[in-house]
This record gives sequence, structure tokens and C-alpha cells, in this order.
Amino acid sequence: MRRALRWLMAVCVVVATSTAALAADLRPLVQALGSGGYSGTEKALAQLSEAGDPAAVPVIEALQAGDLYVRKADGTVVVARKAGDAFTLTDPLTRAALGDAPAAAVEKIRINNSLRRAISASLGALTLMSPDTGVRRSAADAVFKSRDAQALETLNAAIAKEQDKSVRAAMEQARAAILLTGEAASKMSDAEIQSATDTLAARGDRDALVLLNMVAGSGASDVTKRSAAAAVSTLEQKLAFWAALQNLWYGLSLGSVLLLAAIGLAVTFGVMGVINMAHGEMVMIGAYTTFLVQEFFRAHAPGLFDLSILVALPAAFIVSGGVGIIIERSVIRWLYGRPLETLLATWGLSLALQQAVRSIFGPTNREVGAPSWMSGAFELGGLTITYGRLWIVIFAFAVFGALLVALKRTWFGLSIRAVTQNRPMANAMGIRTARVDALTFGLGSGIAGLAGVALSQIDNVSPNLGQGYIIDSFMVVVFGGVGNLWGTLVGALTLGSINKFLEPYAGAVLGKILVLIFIILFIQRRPRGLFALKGRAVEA
Amino acid sequence: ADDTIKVGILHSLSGTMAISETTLKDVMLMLIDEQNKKGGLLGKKLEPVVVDPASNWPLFAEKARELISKDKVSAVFGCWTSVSRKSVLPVFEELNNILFYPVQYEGEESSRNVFYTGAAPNQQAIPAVDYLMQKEKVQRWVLAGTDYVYPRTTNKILEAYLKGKGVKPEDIMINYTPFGHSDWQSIVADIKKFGSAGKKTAVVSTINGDANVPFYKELGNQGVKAQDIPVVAFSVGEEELAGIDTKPLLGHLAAWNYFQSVETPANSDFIKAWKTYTKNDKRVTNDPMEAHYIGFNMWVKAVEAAGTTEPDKVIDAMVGVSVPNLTGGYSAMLPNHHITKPVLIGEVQENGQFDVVSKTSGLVPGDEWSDYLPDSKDLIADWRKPMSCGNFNVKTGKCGGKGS
Amino acid sequence: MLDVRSLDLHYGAAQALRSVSMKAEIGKVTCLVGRNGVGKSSLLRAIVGLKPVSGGSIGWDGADVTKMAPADRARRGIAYVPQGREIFPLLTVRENLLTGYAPLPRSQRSIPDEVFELFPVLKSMLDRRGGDLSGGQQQQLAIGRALVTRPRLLVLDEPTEGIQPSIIKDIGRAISYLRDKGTMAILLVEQYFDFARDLADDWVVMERGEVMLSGPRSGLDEQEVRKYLTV
Amino acid sequence: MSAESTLLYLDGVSVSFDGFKALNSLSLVMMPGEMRAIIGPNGAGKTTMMDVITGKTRPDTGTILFEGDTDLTRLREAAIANLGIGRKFQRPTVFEPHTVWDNLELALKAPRRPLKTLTYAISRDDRSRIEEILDITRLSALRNRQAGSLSHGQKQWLEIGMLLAQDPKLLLVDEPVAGMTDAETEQTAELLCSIAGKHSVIVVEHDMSFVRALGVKVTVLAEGSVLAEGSLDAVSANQQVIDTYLGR
Amino acid sequence: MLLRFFLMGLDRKAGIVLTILAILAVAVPVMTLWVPADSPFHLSVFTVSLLGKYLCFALLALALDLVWGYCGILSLGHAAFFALGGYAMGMYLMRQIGPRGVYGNPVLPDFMVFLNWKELPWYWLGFDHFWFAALMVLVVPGALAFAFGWFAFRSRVTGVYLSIITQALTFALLLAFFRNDMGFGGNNGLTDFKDILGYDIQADTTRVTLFVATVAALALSYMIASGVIGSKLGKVLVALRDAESRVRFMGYDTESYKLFAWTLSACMAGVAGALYVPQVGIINPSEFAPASSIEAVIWVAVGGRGTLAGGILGAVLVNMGKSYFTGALPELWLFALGGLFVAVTLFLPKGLLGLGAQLKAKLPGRNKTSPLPNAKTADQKGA
Ligand SMILES: Nc1ncnc2c1ncn2[C@@H]1O[C@H](COP(=O)(O)OP(=O)(O)OP(=O)(O)O)[C@@H](O)[C@H]1O
Ligand SMILES: Nc1ncnc2c1ncn2[C@@H]1O[C@H](COP(=O)(O)OP(=O)(O)OP(=O)(O)O)[C@@H](O)[C@H]1O
Ligand SMILES: NC(N)=O
Ligand SMILES: [Mg+2]
Ligand SMILES: [Mg+2]
Repeated sequence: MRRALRWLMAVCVVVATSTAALAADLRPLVQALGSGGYSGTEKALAQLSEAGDPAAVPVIEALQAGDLYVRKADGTVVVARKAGDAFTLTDPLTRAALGDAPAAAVEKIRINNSLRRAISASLGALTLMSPDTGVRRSAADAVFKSRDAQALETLNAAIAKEQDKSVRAAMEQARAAILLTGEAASKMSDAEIQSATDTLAARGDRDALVLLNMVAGSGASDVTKRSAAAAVSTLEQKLAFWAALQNLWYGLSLGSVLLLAAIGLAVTFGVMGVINMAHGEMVMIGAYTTFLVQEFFRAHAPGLFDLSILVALPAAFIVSGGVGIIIERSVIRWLYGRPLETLLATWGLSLALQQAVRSIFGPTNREVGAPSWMSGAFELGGLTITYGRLWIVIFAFAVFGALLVALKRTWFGLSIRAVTQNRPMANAMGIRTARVDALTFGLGSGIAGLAGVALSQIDNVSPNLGQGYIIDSFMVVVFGGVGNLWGTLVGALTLGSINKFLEPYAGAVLGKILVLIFIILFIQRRPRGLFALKGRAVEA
Repeated sequence: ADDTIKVGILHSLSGTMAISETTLKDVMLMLIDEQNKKGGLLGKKLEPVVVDPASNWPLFAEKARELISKDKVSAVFGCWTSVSRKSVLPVFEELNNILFYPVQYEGEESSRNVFYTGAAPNQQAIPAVDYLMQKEKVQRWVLAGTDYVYPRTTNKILEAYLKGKGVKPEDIMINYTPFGHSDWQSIVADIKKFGSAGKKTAVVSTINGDANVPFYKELGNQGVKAQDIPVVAFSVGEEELAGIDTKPLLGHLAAWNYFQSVETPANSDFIKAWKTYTKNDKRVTNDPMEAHYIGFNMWVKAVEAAGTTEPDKVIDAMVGVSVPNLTGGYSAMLPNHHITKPVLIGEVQENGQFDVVSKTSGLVPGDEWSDYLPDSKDLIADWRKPMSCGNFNVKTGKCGGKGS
Repeated sequence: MLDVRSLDLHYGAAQALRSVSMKAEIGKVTCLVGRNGVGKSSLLRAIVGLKPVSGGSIGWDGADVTKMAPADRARRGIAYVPQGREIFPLLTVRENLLTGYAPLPRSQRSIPDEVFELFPVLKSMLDRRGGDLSGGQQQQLAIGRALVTRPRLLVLDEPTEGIQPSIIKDIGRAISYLRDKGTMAILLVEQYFDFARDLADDWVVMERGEVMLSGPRSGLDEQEVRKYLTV
Repeated sequence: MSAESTLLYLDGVSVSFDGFKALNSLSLVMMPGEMRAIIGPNGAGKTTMMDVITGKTRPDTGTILFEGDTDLTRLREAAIANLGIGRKFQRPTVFEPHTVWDNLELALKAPRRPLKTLTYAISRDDRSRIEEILDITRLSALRNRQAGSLSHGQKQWLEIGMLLAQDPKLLLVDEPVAGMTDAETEQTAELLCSIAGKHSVIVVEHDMSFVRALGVKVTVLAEGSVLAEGSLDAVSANQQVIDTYLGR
Repeated sequence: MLLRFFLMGLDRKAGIVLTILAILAVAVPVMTLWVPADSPFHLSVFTVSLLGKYLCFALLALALDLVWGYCGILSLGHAAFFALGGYAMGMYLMRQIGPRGVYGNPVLPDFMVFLNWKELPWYWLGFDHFWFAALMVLVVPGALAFAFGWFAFRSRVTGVYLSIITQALTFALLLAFFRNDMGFGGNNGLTDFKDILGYDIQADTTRVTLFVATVAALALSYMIASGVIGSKLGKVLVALRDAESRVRFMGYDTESYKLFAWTLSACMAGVAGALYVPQVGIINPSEFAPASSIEAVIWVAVGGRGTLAGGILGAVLVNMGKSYFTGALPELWLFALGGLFVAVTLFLPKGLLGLGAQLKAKLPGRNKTSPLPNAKTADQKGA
């Protein structure tokens, strides 16, 4: 009851100040944004948000977006938007048009990281009352981050008014953060402290832990510290549990990348027996195809950019597969029955393909963007899952499943297996081995191309792209057992998980060494890989 | 023939380093081309001799030898990785020729035959850390690097420096990854975790070229914002950023001695010339290119002063030569064969360029022997006569390291 | 009708067939015999297309198939049971049989009952890998697989090798049954003389890469044939 | 029966592959100098039995003793071979890149340790022994031919020759006359008879005239165990043998 | 007996190889040191070092051919043994620098000084003696190969599985040697050598001597290898290459045969590495890179696998090509080299040395040979 009263009072104060402030008062503050370099801007910004006038919001947003300029002629701060070679100027507060100006006549008000932080904080404080739920939510988050004590009053008012449950929770967390870390903490009662720590602990994430840690280590009262420390330890336990799950996810995700990289090789090498050193280059070609497709979208349909990956998938399959077919028809087909020589020829091809790409696209990285649905991350319980990785995991399994069906359940798959096991006899049975060979190699290469699309999302698109994956791919295929697709799947996931399991303890380098040693030892126990084919059929 | 002066270009055009070094070959060709348009040098045309050491270190030595003894070049511009420099160093000393080395490196070296136009640790790493400490109030540090000598040494120096500034050991996390590391999920998560101890945290990255793209992509995806945990990199320039969507990386930092975005007349001329020369409007410029620009101009000036391309004379003439750099000042060759440079800190912008947020007020002289390593703090290099020593010990007053 | 005319065949520099001519007619079993290494298998390989010839021609069904790929010959009804079985080791028995579908139009793709009637053991082992079968079982599989293609020229290279006596008899009966259907020419290489004699309508006898004798059983003296088989 | 004084003693040997019993509690005894013919339907387990004896396949259960006291199930292939057990495979396997002569030279009884072979120089005796075998197998003219270029039957002969060169105490011969002409079959039978006595021989064959020519005790295997044993005439009269093997 | 062993391997081909090597060993020093520099017959020291490097690679190729060509062990990690031999020599050369390093520390190499090492790690002890280093050049690669082979062969790891774990081995070593903590100079490796056995490593006479030593090592290794191949042991190796289990059933303990050849080969590779390091002046972990091993395989394939001399020829030619093209066609040489590899596989299936045999086979029987697999696989493959 008493608390409610206090909030009511706070609301009154806020309303009072905001009506008192007039746009005219803001003008000099806005003007001050444009002088004094970073520190000048920062000072002006502080005053602007202290003024607490929502009218400042568009100005600050313009500053954040990099649209706030100073007109050199008279030093006026304006909003400038690029229109062709020149800028269209408007007044930041009144939005009145101020005409056009050439680029040389205006100078951008530059912002740096600390300004960016200040901007988020003040925007947070100023938009807590926004009618838009989403804006309020991000405002609450911003205040939580900035822990700006000045926002406390507004925050209290906002909490009182808030209808949306989750936004309210966010605001309360922000409030707790301010209270616990600010000076207010010393004046709070134990119960209040306890409730604030509880609020934070209930948030249950790393940010909460940060705060609780701060409180626990700060100069606050013993009670505060103790209650924070208790919250920290429970939170840490919880987070440790999630961290273990998270690690599992990393293993799965790395495993999927390995799987994607290796699965094409499982066809060209595992099934066909071609020691395909150019496999990595097929992956690379897939990645460059993605780049080209995206260039096309950037140039001709920027609005549809999010679809570019979907177009890149078939394109990469066709391009890499086509290159694969050409390679098979011109080189590989002369080498069946001489598997070791395929190593020599495909090594030569791999050198030439790398150089070809280098000559065409240049030696440097090419930018492949992520569509919006593959960017960013979401939280699942205590897990952070990035969309890009999630899609790659799904995609890897989809490709695996499709290939499995194609090889095991279709006539084409049967022909492939017959041809690779005994080419002349398959031919004598009436299977057109030349065509099957070309299509099989094309299939393997096409799948490598698909992998290229996925890898372009997480790695360099450069002529060296393939080289980074070729060894891992061979390890996976061999570890799993040559000629066994399931082996490739389990092999990839196993190696991925082991790697991610070791990394936190041993570091990335030693972890990788240990994985290699593990492979060597494992092969001693199972000389034909994880899913070894057994029996007479293979021994002969 | 004798009517030309040959200049060797020793940069990898294939293999893992081609991604970085090819550009340097191109810029050298451009500089030589421009010089020839200006009438050449000593009345002769310059003739570039390009070879491909193919990212293979022994091949660097072989090619260096070939350039010097077979092609009879007057100077060589080349190398990127320290190991390639280490590999060719004895060759240059034996055959007494000149190498211009344009990349930031770990220091701890000064050869009479090498001119180091890239940054020494004190011209890049230390100022960057200072900036973060002062401007961003960073208290907790992640030193992340690729596992090789440059990051190891740089981190060693930084660690000593930070501890000297009162940073506690538990506030420093050091992480190494292999070359070409591409799965950064757990490391980025670790960084986030390390940064959640309630102290302002920053990452100092000495991650090598190739591994950066996946690193930054992961940073972006996991939402590590510069406002929360800034990353300052020493090996990420405009060229590396050209391969990434930089929107999520807004505000992350790099420390260099040059940025393409620096607005000076010299730089805009240089950028224009570069785009014209490569016939590509999208080509970017970067710090090692500027280093070659400076090095080449210094060499030209020294040759003109010496009136000959004879290495001994040119080496002597080099010290003290001062030429304009691209950021609006002059860089001078010091007696230790390193140069003076401004140190710039830039924040990544949405357009893949850097916005300079800090610039040292004056030029920083390159310090070959770090003051933060116990065994090198007493060493200096001075190649002027009569000292003419790369590792003079000021304590013992003797040339040759610590001696004993 | 199969019509082979003055075929030459080389392994590198060594000549394995010298101007070999022979015929095999539909509805008849043509038996090709000769000692080890005289070139019987080489001739069969040439007929099915697995070994290119250096001279002469092979006619089948009135067409010249000399230069045709093995798969195309299979599509023209030539099926081959090679010496040494050559089953697909990692395919299951069923899959091995299914490879016989390759030359068939979709409508005809089924495994004829006679395969399992002839070789019941295959039926019980459909899911075992071909390579795991015993030698004799593999031989049965190889014959069964050839029958799946509904051949009109069945080329058998020592089909009884390694097969138990009762099944040899079955195979003999099967061959005569197939012959008697009158839709198929059968070319049989066989060392097991009694078996061959019981089946042969025509003989072709080879020695050192050349055909020494040929003609219908009625026109040839059995002793004459045997002479070429003794040491 | 005790294992003493036997050359080879198999008792209760079972082998299964993924649940399929290839050998089902098989017992078999061979005396020194004895020759035995083994017949049985395709898939009866004859080859598997040889695999088990030579160490290629490990039995699931059962005892296999050589010369009464050497437990073969514990030894590796090479060690078993060095005890004096030689084998001819069902599919002829010879060293294709080597000449016929070298194949025989490698097979010839001589020390098998690496350092011994490194310094080995062929002796006059060895030479004449190889000549003799070339003669027996009628491969003299082909002595310098690469084994890979031999015809199927020629390889069969070469492999028999290699087995002779090895001079083992026990010969395991899997379908030696497959692909041979009737005349050659007779010769092979004679050849085997001539070496029996000094050596023990187990022959697997489906060619009944050959088995008859050997004139030795016959063991009929079916479904992994012994179905019948005795003279050829005796087992041929066995109705089960007729039903499962000989046919009508 | 030893003599007989060497004589056994002396066929016509060996005669040619050894004669060429002997001529090199005599002519190169004469042409470098005594023929005046302006004479067309003068060889520059640069060329000598280059030739020396090629011959080191040739020795590596020879070692590889011994196991690949004759035992069918496709090692994708042979460069590991080469590099280990190189490191053993490099450590000796580092210790020879003594107080002449930049920090003037008489004991610690420079890289240890600036990474704050206080004392020499135990595994560096002894490397100040040449004899010890020379021994290690053989022992370290040999012991590693023996241990690795002992396990792998006993476990019957064969074919691609063996190839890939050799690759894993060299890759693991690569990463390990990258680590500065290992105490081998990390990525920068060992370099800036001053002298060897007291002679200035950059002096012309030293270089020529090193070259002659390389020729001698190559000749000796060739004689050993061809002696082994010519012996009955060699025949066993070839036999087990294609039909290992058959060899076992004949009573040969194939594991020890493979182990013998494998270890011998590793020792040869180690010697090659040891001779390589003083001639190129640096040893760094990139020698362990899987690509280095694959390149060595390529040399053998180009020259002709299973011929010994082919490996030598291939290594020299490919590397000469590489030296030449990287200078003459810096932007296109990969096309040239890649194309060469493809062309060799397509047109010279038996490598350069197989060319003669190939022509001979072509001439009399003017038959079209099948483009598809050689008849061999058509008939003799299968279960
Ligand atoms: N791949 C090959 N390379 C070289 N020569 C071969 C090859 N295959 C067979 N020959 C030779 O060609 C000749 C004929 O061999 P082919 O296999 O046709 O004989 P065959 O009559 O079938 O004998 P068999 O009854 O033993 O099966 C033989 O002398 C053989 O040595
Ligand atoms: N690895 C395996 N997996 C499954 N089944 C197997 C395997 N090896 C053998 N078999 C089966 O074991 C049985 C015995 O085979 P084996 O080769 O010993 O027969 P066999 O008596 O030699 O026959 P044949 O006379 O046909 O040569 C066969 O049914 C075979 O299919
Ligand atoms: N010197 C470097 N960046 O390796
Ligand atoms: Mg035949
Ligand atoms: Mg059998």
C-alpha cells in the first residue's frame, strides 16, 4: 500500500515535469549535440535525456541512426538524409523541411561506443511510456542495461501503469537492477533488498548474474551482499546445467557442419572410391554460387534478399554438380580401377580450381550475407540458439535423409551401388555405367555445393574455403566407416561433440590434437571405422 | 638489362596467405607504375619482378635468393607472416640486400637489411589497450589470438603491460585457436560468460586473417554488441571486413596506423589511384598497403639521396628519411629500421569502413625491443655508424644482446 | 542368332583369339570347350562386350554389335554369367537380382518364378549380402541374376563350377528347359564334359585361341572333341 | 576320442554370422598321413571350416588342436601356417604382380622371418624343387609370365603348385579341380594321392568322379555339422545325402 | 653378405641412377667452386642449394615409394618423419648458434628467451653434439614410425584407414608444433642458423659439401631400397601389397614385414629432412602440413610408383617445375602444375618412368586398349 502511494507520487512528478518542458527548451540542447566532439555530444545528450521530454526521442533516434548532421554554414544541427548525391535536410524537432544541401556542406555528428550506450539508455528512459508494447519492452531492457538511476522515477510510474505482464516483469527487473546497484541500495530495507534480488534471480540469465555478482562484490550492506551471493550460487548452478546443454548443442551444431562437409565426400569417396581431393573445391564453388546469387539479388531484387539462400541452394547444387559431371567425364572416368591415381588427378584439379576462382573472383573474401531468418539468436530455456546454426543443423539432417533415401530406396541408388562395386559386371547387366558414374559424381559434388551454401553462412567465402574442410571431411568419412552413410552421420556428430566437449577443458588447439589422437586410437580398435562392414563380402 | 632498376615483390599469390598478400603485390605494381610515370628513378625505369612463394616458408627463402642472385633486384618488398620474414632474413643478410616488411608484427627483431614499415607492438597493441582502459573503462580483458608467435608475443607484452597497470590475473583470459579456426560457438559463449562478472570487459583480438570472418559472424549471431563487450582487433582491416555483413558489428574496434576512411588529400588520391589501377570501384585499401606506400617512397628517396641502388649505400641513406604518410603526417625511418607512425583506433561502421574514434596526438616511434619483456627491455637497435647494432645492450654497453 | 566372324583379341601384345568364327542359334545350346587358357572366357567377354576386340565382327540378331557397349548388348537380350561369379558383394541377394532389371522396361520388372524354383536357397537368403554367400551359392545367384534380364542370348562361363551335384543336375534341366522354350540361344563354356555332352546341340572346340572344330553334335565325333581336352 | 596322436582335432566347433550358424558343433579328426574328402551342399560350411582351421575366422566355441596339443584358436594366421598347415583357396588367389616362378619361390618352404628373407639367396635344391613343381603343374612354359595374366584354370594349377612348394604337414584343398578338364581332374587326383601318406590332406570337392578317384574316406557336411562319414559308396547310398546333396 | 645384399639390388636401372648421382657429386662441386663465374659451365651456389633441396625431396619420395609402391601403404603423413628429422637437425643448428643469438643467451635459443623460458627443456639436451643429433635424426622418426606401425599393422589397419590416420598423425604433430609451449619455436620454427660442425652454413664450400652429402645419402638409400626390393623380402612386400591375407596363410608374419619397411622408410625420410634443413635454412611446423605429405605422394605418382627411380625423378621434376613456374608464371603456375598432374594420370598411368614400357606395349599389338578399367579388374575383382 505504501509502495503504491509512492508510485502515485512519482507519476505526478513525471507528468508535471514533462508538461513543464517545452520544445523551445530543447532547442539549445539539440544544438549542443553538434559541438565539442564526442564528449560534447555526450554531455548534451545527458542533458537532453534529463529533460525527460519525449519530444527529444526522434532527435536521439536520428543521432543513433547517424542521420544527425551539422550544417557547416551556420552550425545548425539538422537531420540529413541522403538523396542522390545531396542531402535533404529537416529540422530535428519540428521536422520542418530545410531544403537540400550538398554533401560537403554538412558534417555528420559522429558517435562512438560510449555514446551508443548513452543513447540506448536515454532512449530507454524516454520511451518507457510509449504506447507501443514492443518499444516499452526494449526500453525496459535498455534501462536494465544502463541502470540509470535517473530513470527510476519514470520507471516507477511506468510500472504502475503497465498492463502487459511480461513488460512489467522486465520493468521490475530494471528497477531492481537500479535499486541494487545504485546508491538507493544503502537506504533499502532488508525485505526490499531480498525482493529485488529475487526479482533478478527470477530473471535467471547471465545478465542477472552480472548484476548479482556486482552486488555481491560491491560496497553494499552485508545483508544485500549475502542475499545476492545466495542468489548467485543458485543461479550459477542453474546456468551450469544449461551450459552443459549448450555445449551439447554446440557439439550437434559442429557435428552438422562436419556432416554437411563430409556427406558429399561420402558419395564420391565412400561410395565411388574416388580419393577426391577436389571435394573441398566443390564446396567452395557452392559458396561462390551463393555469392553470385546474392549479388544478383542485391542488384536486381534487394527486397527479396531473404529468399536468396533458397535460390542459392538449387543453383549451387546444379553448378557444383555440373562441374562434378564435367570432371567425371573428362578425368575420373579414365581412372576407375586405379583409385590411388584419382588422388593425383583430383589434387591437380583442386589446385587449378582454386586458382581459377582466385583469378575470377580475386583472392579476398567475398561477402555472403545472412537472410534475416538466419540472423540472430533466440533463447530456449537457458540455451542461446542462433538461427543460422539451427537451420544448418536442420539442413544437414535433411540432406542426409534425402541422400539415404536416394541411395537405399531408388533404382538410381541401386545402380550406383552396383556400378561402384563391380563396374564391368554392372555394365554387362545392362546398367549404363558411364551415365551412372557421371551422375553419381555429380550427385556427390552437388551435395558438396549444398554444403557450400551452408558454410558460406559461417565461414570465409574465399578460394581457400575448401581446404579448411577437406581433411576433416576425410576424417569423418573414414572414422565412420567408408561406404556407410550412417557411419558418416554418427562419425560427424561424434567428432563434433568430442571436439566441443574437449574445447572448454583443453582449449581449441589441444582439443583438436586430442580429437586426432582419438581417431588414431579408435581406428586401432576398429580398423574399418565405426560402422565397419564385416564378413566375407568385404574381406576378399 | 642495366637500363632498368629491378624491384622484387615477394608476396604469396597462392596458398593460405594469398588472401592477404595478393593485394600487396598489386599495390607495389601500382606504386612502381606511378613512379615510372614520374620518370622512374635515377633516370632509369623501375622493373617489378613478381614471384610467388606460395605461402610456403622455405619457398620464401628460395625465392628471395632467386630475386637477389638471379634477378639482381635492388630491393624486395614482401612477406606478411613473421615466419616468412624469419625464413628470408638470413638470405637478405647473407646476400646483403634490402627487404621492406609492411605488416604489424611482434617486434623483437632488428636487422640491418630489413626495414619494418608495419607496426611494432607499441604502435598498435599498447595504444589500443590504453584507449579501452581510458575511454571504455575496461577492467577485464580477453586476449584471444591465433596460436602462433605474433599473438603469443603480443599477448605476453599486453599481459605484462596490463598487470603493470594493476589488472588482476583473474581479470585476464587468454585463449588461443588454431589457424583457420571456424567454429567459434563455444569461445564466443565463453567470452560472454567471462564478460558477465560485472566488470566492463573487452576482447583484444590477435586472431589471424582467415579465422576472423567466422569469428565476427558468430559474434554477430550471438549478439555480442560493441556497446557491451567491444572487440579490438589488430589483424582486421578493410579487406577482412569486405567479406562480412558489418551491420551487427557496429562499433567493434580495430587499431591500425591507417584507415581508408581517413580524410586527407593524400589518402583520397591514393584511394582514387588504387581504384583506377585495379579497375574496381569496390576495392578497399588497408594498413599494410600504406606501409608499402611509405616504404616504397622512403626507398625512392633514399636511392635518390645515395645516387645509387647499391644496398649498402641505400641502407645508410634510409635512416632519417621522412616521407608523407596517408594520414596527414610524415613518417620517418628510425635508426632501428622501424618507422614513426600515428596510431588510430577505428570503430566498424555499417559500410565496412572504420570511423576513427581516436588518434594519437603525435607520431609513435616503433619500438623493436619491447620494454615489457625482461630480456629485451635493455636492448636497442641503432644501425647508424659507428654503433651499427641491432641488439645493443644499454646496460652492458655491448652489442650482442645480454652477452655473458 | 549370334554370329561371330574372324575375331581377333589381344591382351597387350599377346594374342588370345585368332580369327575365331562361330555361331549360336536360338533354341539351341552351343557348347564351347577347350583346355585351360585356350581363350574361351576371352571369347565370351568379347561377345558380351567386356573386352574390346582388335579385329573381326560380332553379329547378334542381324545387327553388328562389335562396337556396342556391354549395357547396350544387355538391352538387346544378351546376359552373361561370368567365370568367377562376379556378384555384387555388398548388395543383398535381392538387390543382386534386381540389377537384372536394368535392361527391362518397367512393365517387365519382376523376378521370374523359375529363378527361385531353380535355386530355392536364394529365396531363403534374400537379405544376406551377396559377398557373404558360399561359393556355390554365389554361382547360383549369378545364374539367377542373368535370368532376371529375360535374355535371348544366355552366355554361361562354367556355370557348374563349385556347385553341388544335385543343383548341377537342376541347372542342366533348367538349361534344357530354357532351350526348349525356343526363345533363347545359349552359349555354354563347360569343362565338365558329361554335363556339356548331355546339353550340347552344337560344339565349338578351341585350342590356343583358335577354333579347331565346330558343328552340330550329330556331325561330330565325341572322341574327336575329347581329344582336344586331354593333356 | 582323445586328441593325442591326431594331426587335427576339431571338437564342437561352432561359428555363426549375425545369428546364422555356419558351423554347428562340428567335430572332425584327421590322423597323420590321412587324406579325407569333404563333400556337402553349397553353404554347408566347408570353406568356413577351413577358415576356422587356418585362423581366418575365430570359432565361437569349440576346440581345434593340431598335432594333439597346439590350440589353433589362439594363433594368428601366419603362426598356424608355420605349424605346417597349407591352404588352397576356393577362388584361386595368387600373387598377380609376380611371375609364376616368384610365386613358387615365395611359397617354397624356407625361413619366414623378415631378416632371413632379406638375406635369402636361392639354393640349387630350391631351384630344382621349383622346376619340379613347374613340371608337375605344367606351367614350365609360363614360368616368367605374370600370374595375373593367367587364365582361371592356370591359376588353379599355380595355386596347387604353391601349396606343394610350401610342403605343409596338412593340406587344405578347396575345390581344386573346379574349371579343370576331365583329364586334368584325373591328374590332380593322382597328384593328391601321391602326396598323401607323407602329408595329410583335406579335399573339398563337388566333382564326384574326382572324389571317387581319390578313393578315400568321405565326410559329408550339411548345415554346419557332419551328416555322414564313410566310403564314397556308403555315403552315396545315404538317403539324406542324396536328398540334400547328390540329387537324383 | 652385406656386399651381396647391395649387389642384389644392382640392376641396369640402379646403375643408371647411381651413375647420374656420381656424376652430380663430382660435377657440381667442380662447376661451382672451380669453374670461373663467367664461364657458361659455372653453377651458382643458388642453383646448388636448389638442387640440394630437390634431392632431399627425392630422398623423401624414395622413402615413400618404398612403402607405397612396394607395400601398398599409402602414407599421407610421411612428411612428418621428414619434419622430425629436420627438427632434430634444426635443434642441433640452433644450439650451434650459442651466444650469437639476438639476446646473446648462450644456452637458450632466442624464441625461448623472449617467451620467458628459464632453462632449456630436457628434450633439448644433447643436441649440442652433432653425433647425438645425427642419431636422433634416425631414432626419432624411426621410433615414432615403429610405435605407430606396430599398433596400426597389428590392428590390421589398412588402405584408406591407414592413410587417413597417417594424415591425422601429421596433422596432430602440426598443431602440436605450432604451440609455442612445445618449445620448438612455434610457427616461426627454427631458423637463423649460423654454422654446422663449425663451418659457416652460408659459405659456398659448406653448401657444396651439404649437396654432396645429400647425393651420397640419396645414393646409399637408393642402394638400400633397391637391395631390399630385390631381395626375397621385397617380393614378400609386393605380394602382400595386393594379397596380404594370402601371404599370411603362407606363414609370413606380414606385420613385421610392413613394420620393417615402414620404419626403414621413416628413417630415410628423417635423413632427408635433416639434410634439407641446413640447405633451406628453416624448419617450421608447416612441413608437417598434410599437404606436404600429399605433395610427396604426388611426386611418386608423377615419376612412377613402384619403381624407386620414379620417385626421385618425380620429386626433382615437379619441384623444378614449381621453382620455375612460381618465378615465371607467378599467377598461373597452379594451372600449369595442376594440369601437369591431371595429364600425367590420364596419359602416363604408370608415371614418367612407365612411359618406356607403355610405348613398348603400344607398338606391336596395335590394338585399341580399353579406356575402361584394365582387364584385370574386370576379371579378378569381386568377393
Ligand atoms: N587379363 C589378362 N591379361 C593378359 N593375358 C590374359 C588375361 N586374361 C587371360 N589372358 C591370357 O589369355 C589366354 C586365354 O585366357 P582365357 O581366360 O580366355 O582362357 P580360358 O579358355 O577361359 O581358360 P580357363 O579354362 O582356364 O578358364 C590365356 O593364355 C591367358 O593367360
Ligand atoms: N560373413 C558371413 N555372413 C553371413 N553368412 C555367412 C558369412 N560367411 C559365410 N556365411 C554363410 O555360411 C554358410 C557356409 O558357407 P561356406 O562358404 O563355408 O560354405 P561351403 O560349404 O564352402 O559352400 P560351397 O560348397 O558353396 O563353397 C553359407 O550359407 C554362407 O552364406
Ligand atoms: N606479423 C604477423 N602479423 O604475422
Ligand atoms: Mg575361362
Ligand atoms: Mg566353399
